[in-house]
Amino acid sequence: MEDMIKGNHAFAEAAIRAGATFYAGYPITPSSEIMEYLSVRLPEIGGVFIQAESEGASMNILTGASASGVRCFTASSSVGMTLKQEGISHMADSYLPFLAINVVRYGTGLGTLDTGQSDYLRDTRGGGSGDYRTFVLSPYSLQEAVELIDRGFELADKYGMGTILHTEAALGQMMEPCTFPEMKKVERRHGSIDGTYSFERISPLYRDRLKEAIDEKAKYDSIKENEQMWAEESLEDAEYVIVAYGLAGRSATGAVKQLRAEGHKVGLIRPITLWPFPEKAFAKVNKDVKGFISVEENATGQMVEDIALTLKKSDKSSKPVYMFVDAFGVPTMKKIKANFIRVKNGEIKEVY
Amino acid sequence: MEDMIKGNHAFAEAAIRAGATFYAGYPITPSSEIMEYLSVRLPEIGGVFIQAESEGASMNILTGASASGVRCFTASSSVGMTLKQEGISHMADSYLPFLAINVVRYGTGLGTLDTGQSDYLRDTRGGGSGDYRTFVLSPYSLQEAVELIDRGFELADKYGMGTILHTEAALGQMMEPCTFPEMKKVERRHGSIDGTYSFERISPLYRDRLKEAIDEKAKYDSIKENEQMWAEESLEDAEYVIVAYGLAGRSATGAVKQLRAEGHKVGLIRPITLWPFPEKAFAKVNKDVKGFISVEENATGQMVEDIALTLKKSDKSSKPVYMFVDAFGVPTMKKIKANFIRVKNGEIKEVY
Amino acid sequence: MAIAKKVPEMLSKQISFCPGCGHGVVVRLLAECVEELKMEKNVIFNVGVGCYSLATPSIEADKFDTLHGRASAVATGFKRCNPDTLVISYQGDGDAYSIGVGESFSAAYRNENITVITVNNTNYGMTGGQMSATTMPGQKTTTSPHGRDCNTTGMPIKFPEMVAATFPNAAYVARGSVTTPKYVNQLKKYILNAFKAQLNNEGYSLIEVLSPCPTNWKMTPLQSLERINKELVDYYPLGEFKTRKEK
Amino acid sequence: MAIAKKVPEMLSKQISFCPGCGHGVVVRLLAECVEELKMEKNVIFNVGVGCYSLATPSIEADKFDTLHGRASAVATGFKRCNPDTLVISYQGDGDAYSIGVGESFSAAYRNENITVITVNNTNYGMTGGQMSATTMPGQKTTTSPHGRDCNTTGMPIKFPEMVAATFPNAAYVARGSVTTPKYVNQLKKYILNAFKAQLNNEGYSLIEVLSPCPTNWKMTPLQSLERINKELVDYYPLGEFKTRKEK
Amino acid sequence: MKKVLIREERCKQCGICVDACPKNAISYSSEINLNGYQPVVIDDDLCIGCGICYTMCPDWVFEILGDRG
Amino acid sequence: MKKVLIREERCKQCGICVDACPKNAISYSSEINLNGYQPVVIDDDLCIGCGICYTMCPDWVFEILGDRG
Amino acid sequence: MKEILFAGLGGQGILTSGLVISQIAVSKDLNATWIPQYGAAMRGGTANCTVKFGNEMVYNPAQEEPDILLAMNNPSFQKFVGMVAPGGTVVIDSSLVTCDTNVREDITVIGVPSSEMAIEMGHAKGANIIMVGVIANVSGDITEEEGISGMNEMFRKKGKSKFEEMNTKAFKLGYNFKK
Amino acid sequence: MKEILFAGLGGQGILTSGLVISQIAVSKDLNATWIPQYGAAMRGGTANCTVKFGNEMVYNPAQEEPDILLAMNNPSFQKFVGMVAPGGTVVIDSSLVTCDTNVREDITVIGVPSSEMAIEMGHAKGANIIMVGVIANVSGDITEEEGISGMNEMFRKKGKSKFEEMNTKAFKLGYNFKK
Ligand SMILES: Cc1ncc(C[n+]2csc(CCOP(=O)(O)OP(=O)(O)O)c2C)c(N)n1
Ligand SMILES: Cc1ncc(C[n+]2csc(CCOP(=O)(O)OP(=O)(O)O)c2C)c(N)n1
Ligand code: SF4
Ligand code: SF4
Ligand code: SF4
Ligand code: SF4
Ligand code: SF4
Ligand code: SF4
Ligand SMILES: [Mg+2]
Ligand SMILES: [Mg+2]
Repeated sequence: MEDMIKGNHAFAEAAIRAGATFYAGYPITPSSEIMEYLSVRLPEIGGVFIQAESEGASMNILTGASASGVRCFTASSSVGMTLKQEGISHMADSYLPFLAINVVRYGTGLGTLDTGQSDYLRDTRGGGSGDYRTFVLSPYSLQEAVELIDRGFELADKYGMGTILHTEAALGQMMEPCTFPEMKKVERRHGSIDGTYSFERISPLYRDRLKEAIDEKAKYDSIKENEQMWAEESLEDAEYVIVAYGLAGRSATGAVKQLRAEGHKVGLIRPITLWPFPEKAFAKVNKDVKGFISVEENATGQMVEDIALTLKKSDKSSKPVYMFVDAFGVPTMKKIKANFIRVKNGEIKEVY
Repeated sequence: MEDMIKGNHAFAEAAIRAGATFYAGYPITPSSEIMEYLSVRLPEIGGVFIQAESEGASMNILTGASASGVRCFTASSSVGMTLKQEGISHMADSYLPFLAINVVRYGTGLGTLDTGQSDYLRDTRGGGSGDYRTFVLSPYSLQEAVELIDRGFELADKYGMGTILHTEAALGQMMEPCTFPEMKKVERRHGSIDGTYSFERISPLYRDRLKEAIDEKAKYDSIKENEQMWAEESLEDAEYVIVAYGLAGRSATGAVKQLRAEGHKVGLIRPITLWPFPEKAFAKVNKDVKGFISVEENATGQMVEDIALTLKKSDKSSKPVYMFVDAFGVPTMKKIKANFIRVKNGEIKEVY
Repeated sequence: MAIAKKVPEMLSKQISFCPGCGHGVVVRLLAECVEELKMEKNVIFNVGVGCYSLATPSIEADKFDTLHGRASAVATGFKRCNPDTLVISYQGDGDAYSIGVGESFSAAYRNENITVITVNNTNYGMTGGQMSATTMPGQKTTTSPHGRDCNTTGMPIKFPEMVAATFPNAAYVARGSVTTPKYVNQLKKYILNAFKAQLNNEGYSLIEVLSPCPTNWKMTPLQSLERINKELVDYYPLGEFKTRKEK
Repeated sequence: MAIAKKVPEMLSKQISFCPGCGHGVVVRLLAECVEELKMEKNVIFNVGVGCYSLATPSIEADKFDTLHGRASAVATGFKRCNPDTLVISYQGDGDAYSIGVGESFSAAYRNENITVITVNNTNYGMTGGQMSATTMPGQKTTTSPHGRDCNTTGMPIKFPEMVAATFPNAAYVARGSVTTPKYVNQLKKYILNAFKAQLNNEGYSLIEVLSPCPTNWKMTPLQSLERINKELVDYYPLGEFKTRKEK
Repeated sequence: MKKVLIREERCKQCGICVDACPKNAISYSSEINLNGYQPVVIDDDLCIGCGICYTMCPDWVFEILGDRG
Repeated sequence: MKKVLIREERCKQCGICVDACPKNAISYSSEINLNGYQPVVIDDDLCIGCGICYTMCPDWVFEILGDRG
Repeated sequence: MKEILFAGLGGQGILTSGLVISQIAVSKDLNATWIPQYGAAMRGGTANCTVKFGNEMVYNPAQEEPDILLAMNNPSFQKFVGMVAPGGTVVIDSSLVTCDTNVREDITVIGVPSSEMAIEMGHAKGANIIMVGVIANVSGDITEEEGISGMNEMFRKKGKSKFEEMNTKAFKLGYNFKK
Repeated sequence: MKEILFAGLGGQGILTSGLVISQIAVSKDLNATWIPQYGAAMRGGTANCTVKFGNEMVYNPAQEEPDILLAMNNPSFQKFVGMVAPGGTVVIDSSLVTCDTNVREDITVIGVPSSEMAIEMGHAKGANIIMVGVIANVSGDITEEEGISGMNEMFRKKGKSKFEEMNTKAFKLGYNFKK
């Protein structure tokens, strides 16, 4: 039997178990417990813990660690993640893997301390310059977070790019039991910078950008093809499909179960990879579906764009997409259900 | 008869003519001539010119100026704009108007010096945290840039939000003649901070975020309804519509003219507001249109998402969207035409 | 009967710091000095992010909440647009010396005609007492659980000393404390000096204040004051590092 | 016949700076010192963004191009992961003292065991000669067209002096020049000192180099050297500001 | 005679004034204020109106009566 | 006797070595190298192999023959 | 599934009460979540947390409609009593909750003078543990033994077993409190 | 619409040549654009710019298929000759372009020893202006008077009229150069 553990502590421990030995970060509510935990834990395993002067610096410190081939990570929250965008895009351009945990807090600019999902578009499209992408993984429970952190490191290494664990204040702050895997030992990545000049790094000034553009696109296409992850409920006969991720997805899972029990033909897609977006899940949905409902913890609706884009390129291009956004806070099952009924009754206009 | 003038100089002069009296920035190729010009010009008109220690600082200096009610602006390029995202989102959250000129250079991270359009998604969705938007205006000529800079300031003031003039290295560096309006005198905005405590600013800790979320969404919806700008060619009978902005849009304008002359039923939508995206232009397109072609200067296709989203919510949701991206550089008319022919011949698969 | 000592008008609302927190004294002193200089209607309180963010609702004067660490940059914008207004940049050790060290350093370097008040409570109060650039050697915080190890994290920073030594044109630099009546009165004089320097266009002024954070120090308010008087002032000497040139 | 003075092996390719640019000398000296210490296969050249970015293709050793201003942070990552490797952070005055001043300051503050070389050519060479934090009073640049006005932009920064005065544990701090044979030889000694300090785990070392930028100064190479010798060294004195403690 | 005004609702019972008062004139009330603290009370007989409590209180509880200076 | 090797293709005709040579042994060739510069030539009779040209040249043009030191 | 809301002043140990209940549930192999309040009020003031447990997975871990409310002061009672599920129970510290608690017909209010009881038993800081006992009983899902062993094991693992005896006593007091 | 590519070494004044041509076109009320090269080579090395002008708006201002190429050194000739439109013209500085220029049948190559001519006329830095004259003539759109007045006005506005006489002479030399 496992003990209750706080989300942020679980994230930190999961990264340690996944073989990460290097952390640099800067405190910010509601993610600070990650680094507080690591300030004890990393020295125990002989790893490196650096409290940097800022989020930006911590990302650049990570750049040196990742270029050295060391499994490394950072964590922050929304406005703090904004400051990491410069480093994230530079690491993307340098093909350097990393894991960054965004314990999202609701709001623009400084934001609030409330739980929310208002960084979806930024994290899936990238807040830095250029065409890069990172993996964006979103857990709905601590157990799933533990697994996704391991998976996130592996994906990052496999494709030479970054992974964002995109989670919410509420998951970072809540407690529930979870199981950790054994400690993994990870070697320094091959072909990394260690002073021995084992390979020649081409200067950014002389890289073949056209070839890289083509390669990047191909790589992203192959990731879209191969790395989608999601959970689903009752898609085969669904008249409506609710789409929600993270804790909204968890609440929606319960809502869908209850609605089914009440006789409603409703299904659920819970994206686990926000990028690549789980388009394949939508292909499994019953052709006669009447519509999709995006449930999000933000002000304007963000993931709804990916739902609409997915449908646009499928045989369901004419299916309406509805949206239920409630600014911040985990949407209650009650509200999700009520909203579903309103959609079903034609009381809500589609957004796409 | 007007003289040849360099794009960056024209942008700077246009801002001065529009009544801006405050600039803070940090040099970066290919935008530096803007601040070089202003280092001469602003003192001449009694304005303030600050070379800040960084792009981030310059955006925060602007925050103080805008909160003081002064018409203010900054300029940078891609990676430099990344560093302004923190300030941009904070100004958005503080309802502070500003103009930021992004002379886009191609690429991720540090990027290159090549001209490109790889910041579309970042600039239209915001690279900071939260649900905010800024106006994103993209000119295809220096004359249009001059006009959009004035318009950008006015829109920013009207809605209490930011405007990004999203242009390209090539437009900043090229020369062509253009006409400037007379100098405009702009008063300090009403209800600004000037030390007299003329109004009470509510602390971010005590704002009614739920109400604001609803208000913001309504404001954005009303902007989408009222402030779309675009140019178009021959949409009524078009079999295919090319969509391109900025210099790609300019090149496409020529390509479409030539294709028409060659007997092809092709139309053009050239978005001028990238946000709000000119959805209304698409409504004007012939119902029997066979497809849309997005022409962009980037690696993976970015605006294509907005085209697909626009179609998804229209009666053209089943119309295919094709894409022609060539990484960096202004796409030649020749290539645009060749690509159109390939689409027409069914040699290219749609992306949406 | 007249009132000899009166909480400034602009502070008519209660403040929500922890019991014994030093921020309350600093805010009051700033307001007192603004009042004495009759600048109540010509002042901008520009505030960084830290526990002092809780103070802005209680200050009835022009005020602005900046991003974390950026207050000195924002203050620059305010001052350049309002050259005759008293611009105060209120920050913490975390805000001013870590994430904002670039902005703090550069405002001093440009010799911006603003007054920066940095409340040094040797940790990040608001976020739960993490180590800051001023955390003392051996001090336990939530990110230096075994006590600060200066071999890997550096020695605590003395920013006022640095400014005084590095920026020849800076107008006024001092460090005060809120731990005894004498120190409080002395701090008030420092603040008045800094404000006068600014109003006289003499350039950048900076005052660091040693201030207790009983909550995160896990001490009673009185123990906190004692810690400052016994431990901190040795490392962070009080006094003026740069006095006004008579003008 | 033997070769008495030989361009280091790792610099086998031509370098593409402007004629007379001082960066070439600095890069060569670094490589010479690396070679003398036999660290060719145990060194990381970590390079900021400025004209020196043009040098990495010519350096045949482990190297990394960072973002503008972030080199000292990236170097921190390298050093912590490669504690026995010589980590050199090559930066310019723009890179290290303006956009990167937070990272530069904080690496010094943490006393990272790295060697930072800052090439001070009193402007932003790469982007066309804009004013930097080291531009001299009255110096004309593309953003100080009438000559630098220190009343609004501040006095040029003396970073090495600041580091020496502010960070008690810093291992070694000096300023050199490439303008005469004597200075070049002296600079080489400084670099060797810094490298030895790092290899001996003594902590942070910093060397600023006064270096000509004939192109943006709009001078001939010889005039540029003369400008440094006549004008700059008075303001930016050469020498060691912090010498190694004998260990 | 009253020399000091007290805004009880603001007191957080931090004890700083109690310690600082040169005349030991300050103690705690047995009442509890809205924030759950027992606010200070002053013994007017002991109090000399020196103002030290005003100077030291972080919660703007006191005002000192009398002429300025 | 040759005391100095020159990689002509690297010379950018900056003039620094010409000025620094204590023996005025350096002048420019009349040929133009690939970069469009007239590279340096050394008058072996004047040259004393002091290495100052090596020390000062920013473009890694010279190598000095002889034993180290 | 049970949803319990614990609310009170900062120093009253309310978050710990919730955690103990959730850990007891876990020790019974139930699913459980614990989630603290969010918001702007960081310094002092009120605190609350929501605990949910049951056989099924806990879907929404956040506060939805509490079956049981523990209110340790007046503001907490007033703020949250309206949210309690019809038929639910409100446990109040009757030494501290002095306002009118007769505000809803469809809920049961149980007054427990836990602060006084704690002082009486010589464990002044133990009011929150007394309340854990009360809640464990009221929830109907937890036997006295399960509660005590779950609680003690939790404190033991945290290296805080020195209060074990006191805690056990306090828990029992609460569990067996007769209204 | 005419597209002209000006290419040479950094110091040869190639960007100015292009600018003068574009300004002359503008002075004739034509539409014109001027755009310099981009890329990573910032220090020294080659430079080039593309000028387009005509009655219609200039759509793509960037290099597409030059009608005329001015090549002031070997690398410029070699790099760009293949891009010239069929039937187009290449003007070379025959004092500096020493490579084989007989590489395409469908274009005309005009050799002008502008560097030598410039030295001869005592205005060593005027080779680029001589070439402006040549291009103005070759383009077929610009009369000698239009060229001279457009050019001189441009320099005058920039406050650089002191070379007016020399420039005029150089322009004329180029305009009237007989192959
Ligand atoms: C970009 C960003 N990073 C981190 C934070 C989180 N944060 C808020 S306050 C603070 C520290 C404040 O410390 P200090 O300035 O010393 O103020 P104190 O609370 O100690 O008075 C931090 C890290 C933030 N708000 N924004
Ligand atoms: C974020 C960012 N801002 C601006 C730039 C543009 N930039 C490149 S190099 C440079 C200045 C370099 O100056 P310095 O470090 O002094 O090097 P120098 O070229 O003078 O040797 C600038 C501003 C950039 N690359 N990235
Ligand atoms: S946490 Fe510390 S600094 Fe913040 S209000 Fe409480 S005592 Fe003051
Ligand atoms: S611009 Fe200046 S610093 Fe850059 S390479 Fe040329 S001379 Fe050197
Ligand atoms: S005024 Fe002086 S004597 Fe009176 S209570 Fe206050 S501190 Fe004590
Ligand atoms: S100092 Fe103020 S808050 Fe503290 S006990 Fe005294 S009156 Fe109360
Ligand atoms: S070695 Fe000495 S003498 Fe010979 S050419 Fe070089 S500098 Fe002159
Ligand atoms: S110093 Fe070097 S580059 Fe300069 S002239 Fe002499 S050999 Fe040529
Ligand atoms: Mg602090
Ligand atoms: Mg420089």
